[in-house]
Amino acid sequence: MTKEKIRETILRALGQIAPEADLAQIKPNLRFRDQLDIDSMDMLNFIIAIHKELKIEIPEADYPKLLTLDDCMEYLASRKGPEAK
Amino acid sequence: MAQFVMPQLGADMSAGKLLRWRKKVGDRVKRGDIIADVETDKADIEVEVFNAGVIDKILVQPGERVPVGTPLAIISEEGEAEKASVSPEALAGPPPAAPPAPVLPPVIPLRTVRLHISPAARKLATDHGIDPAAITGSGPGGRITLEDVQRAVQAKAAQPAPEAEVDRQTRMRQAIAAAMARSKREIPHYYLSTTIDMNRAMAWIAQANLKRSVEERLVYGVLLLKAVALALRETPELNSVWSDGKAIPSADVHVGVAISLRGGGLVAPALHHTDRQSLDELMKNFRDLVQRARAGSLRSSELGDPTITVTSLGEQGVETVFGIIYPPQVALVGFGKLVERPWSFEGQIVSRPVITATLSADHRVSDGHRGGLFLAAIERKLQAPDTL
Amino acid sequence: MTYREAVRAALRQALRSDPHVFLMGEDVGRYGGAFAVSHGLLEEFGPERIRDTPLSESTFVGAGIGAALGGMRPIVEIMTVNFSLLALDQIVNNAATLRHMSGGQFNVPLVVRMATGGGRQLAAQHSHSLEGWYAHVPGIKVLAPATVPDAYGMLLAALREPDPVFIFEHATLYPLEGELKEETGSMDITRAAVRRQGRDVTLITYGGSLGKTMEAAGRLAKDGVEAEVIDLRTLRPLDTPTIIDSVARTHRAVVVDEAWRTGSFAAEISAQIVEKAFDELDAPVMRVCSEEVPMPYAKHLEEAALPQVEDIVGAAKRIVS
Amino acid sequence: MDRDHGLFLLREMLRIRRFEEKAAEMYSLQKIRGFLHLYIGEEATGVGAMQAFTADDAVVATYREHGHALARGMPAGTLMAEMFGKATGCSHGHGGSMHFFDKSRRFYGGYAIVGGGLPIAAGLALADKLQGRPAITACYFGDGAVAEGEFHESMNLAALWKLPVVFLCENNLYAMGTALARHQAQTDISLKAGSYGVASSAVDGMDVLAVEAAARQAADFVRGGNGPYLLELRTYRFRAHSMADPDLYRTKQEIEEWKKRDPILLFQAQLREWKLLTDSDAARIDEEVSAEIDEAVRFAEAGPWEPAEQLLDDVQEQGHAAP
Repeated sequence: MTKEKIRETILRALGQIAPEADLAQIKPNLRFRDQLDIDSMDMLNFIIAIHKELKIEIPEADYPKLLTLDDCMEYLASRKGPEAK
Repeated sequence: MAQFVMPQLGADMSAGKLLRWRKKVGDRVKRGDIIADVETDKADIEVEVFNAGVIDKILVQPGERVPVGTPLAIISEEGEAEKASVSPEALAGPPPAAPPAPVLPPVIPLRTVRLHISPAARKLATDHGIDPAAITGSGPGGRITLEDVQRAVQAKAAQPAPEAEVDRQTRMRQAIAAAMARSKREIPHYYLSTTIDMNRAMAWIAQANLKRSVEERLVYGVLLLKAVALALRETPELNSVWSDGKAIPSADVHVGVAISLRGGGLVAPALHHTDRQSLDELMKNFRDLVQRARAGSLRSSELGDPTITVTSLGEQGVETVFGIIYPPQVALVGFGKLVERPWSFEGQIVSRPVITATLSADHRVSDGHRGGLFLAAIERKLQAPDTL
Repeated sequence: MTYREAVRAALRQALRSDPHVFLMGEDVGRYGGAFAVSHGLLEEFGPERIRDTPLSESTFVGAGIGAALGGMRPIVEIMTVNFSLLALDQIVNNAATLRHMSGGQFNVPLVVRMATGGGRQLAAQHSHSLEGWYAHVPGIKVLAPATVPDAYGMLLAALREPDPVFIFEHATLYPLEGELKEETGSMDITRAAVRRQGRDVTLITYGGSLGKTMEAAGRLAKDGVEAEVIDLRTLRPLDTPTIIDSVARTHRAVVVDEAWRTGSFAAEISAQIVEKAFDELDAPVMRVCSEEVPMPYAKHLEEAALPQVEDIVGAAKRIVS
Repeated sequence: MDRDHGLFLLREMLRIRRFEEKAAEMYSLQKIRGFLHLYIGEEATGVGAMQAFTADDAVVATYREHGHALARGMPAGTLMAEMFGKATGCSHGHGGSMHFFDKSRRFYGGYAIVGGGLPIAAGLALADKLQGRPAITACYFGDGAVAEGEFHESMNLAALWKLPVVFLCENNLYAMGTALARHQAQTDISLKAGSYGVASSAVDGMDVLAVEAAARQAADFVRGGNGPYLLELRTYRFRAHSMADPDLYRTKQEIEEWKKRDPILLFQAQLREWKLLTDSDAARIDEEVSAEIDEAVRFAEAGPWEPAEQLLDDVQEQGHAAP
């Protein structure tokens, strides 16, 4: 899976929980919560969406690794393994 | 060949019971002969035959009750061959339909809260896109009258025409303003607060979530909701609606959950029968409710009938909430941020996750003593998370 | 001219212009009518056309039906509405049904007049207002003229109807004075009349309660409440559009009816408003009716039982905020 | 005795008998619904009395009026169609068995409230009298009606105003299931007329010639301007009151006794005795009558239903009626 694919997946999931947000403006190193006015329930829905799209289990302990776009990319790339270049 | 059918013997007869045959197979009958006795709801009646011939076949035996029109016997006409080619069924046509099984009416749950508004006022408000809940009624018993809505229409007209989105937000702001102003004007609030050790609850949830897939995992918020719902059973007066000068206890517990909307504003839709849902159901419904609230697709019943409201502002970092009751409810529970604090436990100072729960309650309906018992019950429930 | 004289003038007019018209009833001839309505008619038209009947309400109403079937134009007077109950079989089972039951072959051009209502200390067998019962029955028309011109013109109109018409004359109206213009003739009996215009509340009434209702409207005006007053005139067929039009403007309605409240014609009006103008209502429809008691004799008790001006004012004020 | 008239009377009675038998059959098959009251046994009263009235006279009947309607000349087909509920029925299917009407024959209808037709007959007679017409009114009713106030009121009013009505009381001895002696202290109905100043007599209602003669006498009296006349026709119904009646209130033996005086059999025997009826006459009449009744059923069967959209059309005159 390419980095681009992962990025698309993340943005699509964000779009579902915050449909009014301008995703092009998202800064990769800032927390979603601070940019998009989302709360823990939204975050939960975001993680569930990622889980469904990429078919990976995300343990609760790993939730803190999914707070920014950069963190997400890194975490998911590691989880999806060698395909990600 | 002719059929002899169960005759209609009165305007209200739908079926009859054959009591006895006066004739047997092979007997010759003529028009007007009494052929059988039939019992109706009213009486036993001798029935006559309208065809001449020989009784070929008897289709219904004494003691049987059959609908009017059912063939009882076949009579072959004089000289007719005995071996009739037409079956009795073909002659009879389709049998009369059996009476339908009784259908039980669906059970329709009662709505516990209803806006007091005249039909004309409701229509005018709808025509002008005004939320009637945001209007204070001046009529008898607080009924919103046409005049009240006309005033609201004028007030709205006086404002510059806003963009659609701004309009929605303005309306919501107005609704919140009206409800909160009314609450502060009419309801004598009292406030209680307690800090709850969440150690066991959080440990239980972490354990429980280990076995759960992503979609099934619980958040501690549902434990708080369930604890509140169960505690209400012990102090039902807090689960009431104020109407016409008195509190009317609600039969069901529908906890309203305050949900802030992106871009501002607030709704508090109900999680129906909160006390009767399992944690898993509650989690699923809670998540669904938040999503739908933010998508603007709530059902009117969810908005109309909460019996108490729970608000949690912990995400914003506050520790204690002093809430305003949403009329006609009589209580509101607030939760602050889950924080690590030094805690005395069995004589030791330890670090524990704790949360501050507050109660805002209507003093017309309950007193501080009962409110205190209610908060204590919430705490007790949270210390036994496996029983929630 | 009085209401009584207006009815008499209409009878005289009808008897003069149509040889098929005749009047029959108890004491309509030599006595001159229990309420003196037919006074003098026997002398002018003779006993064949002004017929005193035995006290056989069922049979002289039935004979009226038969005579109507046979080509005559009978007017039957029943002394009071309470007595008309003896003729209910003929009215409900025959007069109202014959056109339909015969597949449209026969019609019954019959006019029946009777006195109705209380207020004269005649107690529990002469004072009730049962016209609402008659208005329940399809196949007949029910009129309740409340003014001198209506007493005249509605009777003449009734005599042009091909089907049975029942006219209820509130007995307190007979001495009522009013003006009958020279040109008054047969008039429209399908429309209610707006007797006073107003914007705050609609008062709906008919017959003997019109006077009280007008007085109540006057008092309300002094307190700044502008009431519209509708005189129904005809209970069946009911002019619903006039009622609905008014309620759509005032958003409030009070029905004033001297009959008992339960199962009353006032209930029918109220239901019509709720069915057809629900979204126009800004307050519940109120009813001012008689108390649920047989009419008492003593004056103060009878007054307490009947709707009074204060009751109408009170009901209107309760719903006008 | 004129042969043609004799055969006519026989045929008229037989028409009623066969019509009623067919009606019972159609009822058992649910082609006819509601109430059905049969006239079998009483044919001589309907047919005999009707001979005294002209086409200009008016007729008022009861809910057991099939015989009156047939004797008045109403076509059997329109009567059967009425009971089938068809638009081609004599009352467009609005009335059914109990409410036959025919304006063209001055047949003012079957009335199903016992005694309800008497005041109307008085009114019809009053209308004829006031308009100076020579017509009179025939008013059929049963022994049950004698207990109603309207009987007494109407006797009085008709006598008081000298109204041209022949009151024809078909006394079949039972008001539904209540025997005459169980509801009347004075069981001689013709005697009641005396107290109202109404002329009266009674006649054997199983003898069609006697009924005809008595009715002609009564009608002549009334036509003479002498006021009303009450003729009591003593008869018996062979069938139960209605199709739902188990006939518990009278004995089989009583019914069998009366059946020996079947008006049709009695009259046939008399005609044969007078050599006015041959076997071939009897067979021919029976055949013709049966064919007429079969044709009536075909007519009823073929008739259309009145469209339900016309439900309210005959409540009041259109244009005058508001809903």
